[in-house]
Amino acid sequence: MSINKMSLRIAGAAGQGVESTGAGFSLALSRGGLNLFTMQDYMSRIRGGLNFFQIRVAPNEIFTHTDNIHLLLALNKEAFDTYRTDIVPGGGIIYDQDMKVEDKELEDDGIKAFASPIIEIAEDVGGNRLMTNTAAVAISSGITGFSFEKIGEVIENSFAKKGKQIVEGNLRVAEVAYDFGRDTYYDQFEYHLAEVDRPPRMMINGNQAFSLGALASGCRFISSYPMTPATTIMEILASHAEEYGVLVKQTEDEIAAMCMAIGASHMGVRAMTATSGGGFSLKVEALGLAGMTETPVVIVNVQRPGPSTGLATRTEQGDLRFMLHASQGEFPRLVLTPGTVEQAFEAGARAFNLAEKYQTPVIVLSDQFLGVSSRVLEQDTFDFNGVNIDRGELLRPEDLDKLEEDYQRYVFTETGISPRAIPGSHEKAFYPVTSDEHGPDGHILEDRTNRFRMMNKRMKKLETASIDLWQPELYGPEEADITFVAWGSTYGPLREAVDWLNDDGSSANMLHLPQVWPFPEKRVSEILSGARRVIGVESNFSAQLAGLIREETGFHIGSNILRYDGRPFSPNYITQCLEEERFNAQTI
Amino acid sequence: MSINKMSLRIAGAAGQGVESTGAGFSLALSRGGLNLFTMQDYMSRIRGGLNFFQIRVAPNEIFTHTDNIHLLLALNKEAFDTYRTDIVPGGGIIYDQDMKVEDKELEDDGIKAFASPIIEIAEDVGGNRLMTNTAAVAISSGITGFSFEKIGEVIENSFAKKGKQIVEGNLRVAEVAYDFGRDTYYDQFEYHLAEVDRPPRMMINGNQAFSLGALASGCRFISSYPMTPATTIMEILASHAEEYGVLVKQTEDEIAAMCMAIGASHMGVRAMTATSGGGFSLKVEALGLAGMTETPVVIVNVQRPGPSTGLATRTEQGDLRFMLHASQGEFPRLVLTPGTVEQAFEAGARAFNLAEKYQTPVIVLSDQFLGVSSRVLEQDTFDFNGVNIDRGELLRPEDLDKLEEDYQRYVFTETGISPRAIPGSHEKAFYPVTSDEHGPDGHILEDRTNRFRMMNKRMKKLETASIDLWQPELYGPEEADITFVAWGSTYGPLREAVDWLNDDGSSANMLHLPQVWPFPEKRVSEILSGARRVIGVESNFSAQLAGLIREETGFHIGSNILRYDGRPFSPNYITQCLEEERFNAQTI
Amino acid sequence: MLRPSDFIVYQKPTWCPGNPSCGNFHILSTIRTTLAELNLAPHQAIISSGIGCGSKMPDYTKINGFMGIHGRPLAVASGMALANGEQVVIAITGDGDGYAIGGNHFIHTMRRNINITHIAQNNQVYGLTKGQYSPTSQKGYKSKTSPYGAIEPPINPMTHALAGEASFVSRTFAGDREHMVRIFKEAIQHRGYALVDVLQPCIIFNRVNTYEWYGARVYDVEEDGHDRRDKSAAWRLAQLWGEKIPIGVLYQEERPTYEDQEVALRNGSLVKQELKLLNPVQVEKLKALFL
Amino acid sequence: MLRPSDFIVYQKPTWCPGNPSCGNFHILSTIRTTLAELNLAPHQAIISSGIGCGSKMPDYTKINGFMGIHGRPLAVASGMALANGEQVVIAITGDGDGYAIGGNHFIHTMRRNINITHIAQNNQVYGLTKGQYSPTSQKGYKSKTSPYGAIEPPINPMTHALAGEASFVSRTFAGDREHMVRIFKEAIQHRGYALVDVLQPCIIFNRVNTYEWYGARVYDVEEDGHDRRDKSAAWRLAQLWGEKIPIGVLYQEERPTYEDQEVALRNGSLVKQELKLLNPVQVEKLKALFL
Ligand SMILES: Cc1ncc(C[n+]2csc(CCOP(=O)(O)OP(=O)(O)O)c2C)c(N)n1
Ligand SMILES: Cc1ncc(C[n+]2csc(CCOP(=O)(O)OP(=O)(O)O)c2C)c(N)n1
Ligand code: SF4
Ligand code: SF4
Ligand SMILES: [Mg+2]
Ligand SMILES: [Mg+2]
Repeated sequence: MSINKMSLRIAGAAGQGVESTGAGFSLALSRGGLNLFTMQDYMSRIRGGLNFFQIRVAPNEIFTHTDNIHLLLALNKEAFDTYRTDIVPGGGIIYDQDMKVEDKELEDDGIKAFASPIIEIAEDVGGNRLMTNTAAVAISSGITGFSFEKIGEVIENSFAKKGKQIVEGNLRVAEVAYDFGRDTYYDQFEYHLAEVDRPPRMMINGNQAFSLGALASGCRFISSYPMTPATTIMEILASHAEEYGVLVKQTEDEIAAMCMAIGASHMGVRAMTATSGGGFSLKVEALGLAGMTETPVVIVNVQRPGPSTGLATRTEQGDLRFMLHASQGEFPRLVLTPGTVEQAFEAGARAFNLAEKYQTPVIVLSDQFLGVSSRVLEQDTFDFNGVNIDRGELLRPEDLDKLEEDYQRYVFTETGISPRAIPGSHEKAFYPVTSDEHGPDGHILEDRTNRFRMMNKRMKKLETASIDLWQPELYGPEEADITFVAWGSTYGPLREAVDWLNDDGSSANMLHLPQVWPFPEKRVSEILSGARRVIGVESNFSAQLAGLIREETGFHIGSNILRYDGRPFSPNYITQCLEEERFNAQTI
Repeated sequence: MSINKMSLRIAGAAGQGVESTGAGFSLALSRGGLNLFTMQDYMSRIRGGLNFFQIRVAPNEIFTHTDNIHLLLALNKEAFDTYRTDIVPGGGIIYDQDMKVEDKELEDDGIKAFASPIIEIAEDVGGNRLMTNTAAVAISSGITGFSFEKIGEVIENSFAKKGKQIVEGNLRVAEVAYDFGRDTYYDQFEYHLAEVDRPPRMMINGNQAFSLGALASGCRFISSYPMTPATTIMEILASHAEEYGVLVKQTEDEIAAMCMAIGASHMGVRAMTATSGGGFSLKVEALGLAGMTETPVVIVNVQRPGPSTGLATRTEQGDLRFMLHASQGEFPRLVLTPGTVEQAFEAGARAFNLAEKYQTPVIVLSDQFLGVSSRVLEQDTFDFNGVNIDRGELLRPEDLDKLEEDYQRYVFTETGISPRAIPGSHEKAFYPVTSDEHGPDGHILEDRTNRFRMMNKRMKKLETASIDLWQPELYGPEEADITFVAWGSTYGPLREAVDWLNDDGSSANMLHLPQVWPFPEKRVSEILSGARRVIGVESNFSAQLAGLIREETGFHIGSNILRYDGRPFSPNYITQCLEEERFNAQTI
Repeated sequence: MLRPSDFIVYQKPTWCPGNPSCGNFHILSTIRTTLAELNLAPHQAIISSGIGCGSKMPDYTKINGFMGIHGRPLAVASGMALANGEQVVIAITGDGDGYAIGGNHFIHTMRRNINITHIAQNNQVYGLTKGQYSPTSQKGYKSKTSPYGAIEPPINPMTHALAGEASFVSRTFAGDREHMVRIFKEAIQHRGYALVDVLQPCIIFNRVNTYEWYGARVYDVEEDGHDRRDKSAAWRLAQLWGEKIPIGVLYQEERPTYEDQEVALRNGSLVKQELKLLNPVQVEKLKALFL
Repeated sequence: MLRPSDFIVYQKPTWCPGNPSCGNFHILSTIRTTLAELNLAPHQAIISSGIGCGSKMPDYTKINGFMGIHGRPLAVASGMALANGEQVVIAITGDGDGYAIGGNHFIHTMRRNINITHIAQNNQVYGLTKGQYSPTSQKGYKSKTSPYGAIEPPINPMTHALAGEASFVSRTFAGDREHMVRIFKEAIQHRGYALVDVLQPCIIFNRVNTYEWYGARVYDVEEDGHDRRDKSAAWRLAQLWGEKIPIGVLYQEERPTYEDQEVALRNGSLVKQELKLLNPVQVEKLKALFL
């Protein structure tokens, strides 16, 4: 018997409500005080195909899913057939009683067959086949013994908009289904879920957390063009447009999105744009414009697998190097690579400060796995009060009053940072800026000495920004036989892999980089040069961070665990690769 | 007294005919059998400002200009004042007699003042102030003692279109001016030019040479959007559109340019596009489309200094890394970095073969310095007959006849290369291709095992292409105290710097890469690991090739001579940096 | 003789089933019918599409297909048509694809009059990305990115096509297969650029512009005796959108295609020209330019 | 009271001098006059321009300027206008800039009716890149990229602006300063997007469309008693290009701007909103969404 330690996978076709069912059930679990990690696997289509939503519950805090599941809720036959092999012995599978399945075989594998009158209950009790999902969730709840009250609450909330009748219908269906599950199968099933009494907590994913961070730090403008898996950032901000005074502009294309954000930021508003690879590609030219004009701007790239359209709804970390070198010529940029929901919030809260302090584009490089996977966090995890709005060297009207000469936008300084006046904020606040090389006053200037100095000035900001680095985290024992190196969303699966290894008597730790540019050379060199064995873990083909590390430190990571099939890492995948020594392009 | 060993700089405002005068004079010199190198320095404006055209003549073959000049033809006062300090003692300066100058000072510096009735001759003899340039060239010719016949010939050719009267007027002006120069100053001037009797040779620059290579290897389609300094490639091809059956399409923007080239290539036509940094940025998304669909396509980036618009008419090598990583995700691409006019031709001749053999985008990374600087070459330098048109694994109708099943576009192979059928070329030649991940038959496929295999297949092509590398050249003695490393247009100035050093008793050689991707790891490692002292020479801020070398080989080049003021390297700049140990961002 | 079923492939459409189902099903079957009726074998035509629900069309059709990137089908198709004038080139875009991100290619391809049939699947919404408003969504349209209702007037493909000198301007409705077949055929047979804006119900995200909604409004302009050569009349019709929505051919003119006027095509299609080394005369001529 | 000379800076125009000189000189002095007459101090207006000869305007004007990248002035200007509704936002594009590479922003900015004055310096050629044909070059126009003459009909900014629902559609001529001043002033005073297409002779590369050429053809539509509220009449005038070229205001309508309708602007300009931490109520509300 195990309590609050299991993974549930809800699987079916797009349009069958996999996502809403998963989201609803996890919300109920979250409200029930459980620790969760949810992840989604879905195809690029609106209906049909095979998708799943997986909820992992654990007594301790968790940062990842794992490959094995304990309970499968199969909404159709394909889901049943495809995923039953992922179920651990002793696990179970819920399916409609009318589905033709070989329950004999299940038994042989030690898997419990929880055939259930899902549709029947929906139709008979609710009078509506659309209530199937309600029935399915409630049965799952009953089988695991989870609180009916919480399920009921979520049902009430989610159907509230549709009117009392629908709410009541669903509740009736839920009740009957719940009872069926509990009465019929609860005793046979060893994985139980039990409410834990604690103050309400937040269930939140990477895109949401980033958006909160952005709101907290004063983002007031987002111009974007929809692109999976980044769209929800714009959508979240849009839903708060009025309340927080955030202007959300869906544009005609990504070029406009980037340029509008630059225009808004130039006028003094904290501005951002969010997209995925293809959209980022279209922003590349204007990225350089921001670099050259020293306009602060935040660009989020929620990665998905390329090249080109690739696997539009899946995950990968294939864009690291692209972020570092996108756009012609050389200019400073900062690249944040948050690995957890907490770091996603922090990235949102940091990015706008960094952009304004260094007057440069800041790229937040996330990915689908981080963007859509939820965790449950204490309410005070995100320190809203601790957010510090630092606009950098921004001239106030009093400062401008004191100016004796014309204001010079790009005056040379020690740090490379030139105090910024917002156009129109004062009668002295006018000046030209240009994408051409320019003199300190912003006017076009081709002089070669000025060019050297301006290049040095701009690039100097990168050095200045190095004092402000978001330093890598060393997770696990200080000293270990294996040091894994990772960035971005690999954090979760790798962290747990490290735990597993240490629990198993090996010794391992993880060096994780939440910021890759400017490169935290000192810290990385220090750790790696002292490490016994170093293994990179990246969700791409070329081991891009490993390459960057070699370029920046000389340290050569010869063994990399790579994944580039569009699916996120799991601790299982990592430990298996390690065991079987499948390094570099030798994938599983 | 020195014969055929000097540099002449023609300087003045845009609109004064600096370029046409320089081009005309160098053509005459070329026809006179001299060895030349010409370079241009001009501002981003149509009229005004200060531009120059520099012609270097030498008895031996030369690959670069140098910083010192022997004769300055100053078309205005600003040119006079700005450039007189670049004149070597014993050199001279030609200017109109009405220009107010301090000839006393010139004398002190050992510079000869060649005040001349330039405008007067044009007006009095030609009756037309527009003939000033003719007068100026002819005076220069007279002062240096160069053949009047050749000058006359060029004048005839270039004014032929304007009618007999204009030709004759110019010839009369030229005669008088020539005589003036010869009679008044020839004896005082020690730098003479004398016709050399040899078969006619070609005077040609990098953009022209590339275009010839492209034509030779069967380029039949170019879609581009104008962008300095790449526009002339499209213009050259346009001027031959009818004769060579090349379709030249000026598009609405660079995105369309790239996409049209992809569309044309998909239909079986050798296709290209040419641009500079900003335009390349706009092609980034479609670059990935070519990578994913395995469509051959050639993209030329004639670099200019960034970021953004930067210095639009100048030179830099700031885009190396950008070329390697542009576009989301990972896919194979080849990057050629020709360093000389000969290599530019070869790049044109190779690129289309490589693109079709490896079914992938090929980037030709040139720059303004290579693109617009001319050299004089023997007529057989470009081996047109030796050009080999290799379309790679292209299925002929006979091959398709034999097919028993439906044709599969992306069949898995050892080399990663799948035989290509041109759509519509046969009744079996139909298939889908997509920017989404796909199966061997080209249909969309999200399966994870297929994804791994398709990624491996595509990336395998990079390995396959490594047997076909354009290997680095080691110039100079096999063993040397200093080994310089360079790519692209740095070839010329660095080659001469190496010569100077060796002539001076030092010992130096140069490793030059005409292709940077796939990276010629073996050869570079071999040379560098055996080198005594290695110094990188690059026209950018970050020493991008040095970084790549460290990433790929582990070899760390700590000292780099860099230039990023928009001006090309010269042997003087390089040797001075070496002498003063100005490495990395410590520029002159 | 080809039959519509000759264009079926094993890949099953991923569009939303239902009753009624996604308008794309009807467009797909209409394309098959059209190809069959025009007797175009799978290798004789090519579809260049973008990214969006409808852009998956080539994945479900036995034909040459190029599913490119979002917004660029017309640019890719232009390259195809210029390279091989013997292929029938069809560009398929969504409304987002063709009129939002692809708007620049839209306005420039029209005036060039390159021989392309442009089928725009206009469902007035972003389908594949789950329901954001599109440039053709009507004012006030609510979606996750316009929770307060869209505040910009929609783009009108018909007026733009007339302003952009398209030589064939038409609209049809996915709920009327017969009408679609007729228009598709005319568009393919038209020499030059032909726009077919297809009103295509998205049954999942667009709950406003449904089969019924369109069905109650559309009427063919021919019924009113419209003369498709009359541009002023076309301009007036183009502006109608409300109680009555005109479908059919609003405008057609005959004028030379881009290909007709392009010097490099005087000897026929580029793909038909043998790819061989330059001959000695050509080489000498080239060299002479630099002597 | 401001004078035109108050907008002079030390940077000297790099345009081609001559007699007549480049049309941009006249546009520059007209902009200075307009700003002075409207009493707009240098910090009260901003020009967003692209890359091209005319786009260097802000370098020669004492004013806020943003010389961005080729084709994007309208997009940058949109961000500016949305962020700070109190600044006068002027977008300056060339014909290549605004109608070729920037075409997509052109068609979408118009319908939004964001408060921007768009001055398009239409010299029917690519000036800064040395004379290639542009999307407004007339058919047959010869240039280095069209040595056999351009084979596509030019884009017509006027018809596109009408199709694109621009609320102010006008044309003027760089050879007529008085006319320019009047139109610039009207355009800036118009609430919403205002197009001013300026016929601007390029004395170096365009030897066809010269001062004389334009001068002999242009006439103000008001002379003919044109009613600028009449869209059909405007459409007819928009198509004229030949012996007679209409200038002046072809069309104007009053309708709410984008800014008028945007919820985030209900409390005024974004830049006027204090940038401060969320208050506890806001934080609680946000958190509650995830509980
Ligand atoms: C450059 C780029 N930006 C955004 C996307 C994401 N995207 C895919 S389809 C789509 C819009 C779909 O709308 P539409 O073109 O109308 O086609 P529909 O799905 O409605 O048929 C978007 C924005 C993308 N694939 N590429
Ligand atoms: C992305 C990009 N593509 C191309 C260019 C090169 N370019 C600079 S100005 C220009 C066109 C100029 O024409 P137009 O916009 O009509 O302005 P004009 O110079 O005629 O005033 C071009 C193509 C560029 N700067 N950026
Ligand atoms: S989302 Fe809409 S357009 Fe897309 S397949 Fe479904 S019904 Fe069709
Ligand atoms: S090239 Fe033409 S548009 Fe440009 S500055 Fe000269 S005259 Fe004016
Ligand atoms: Mg749509
Ligand atoms: Mg122009």
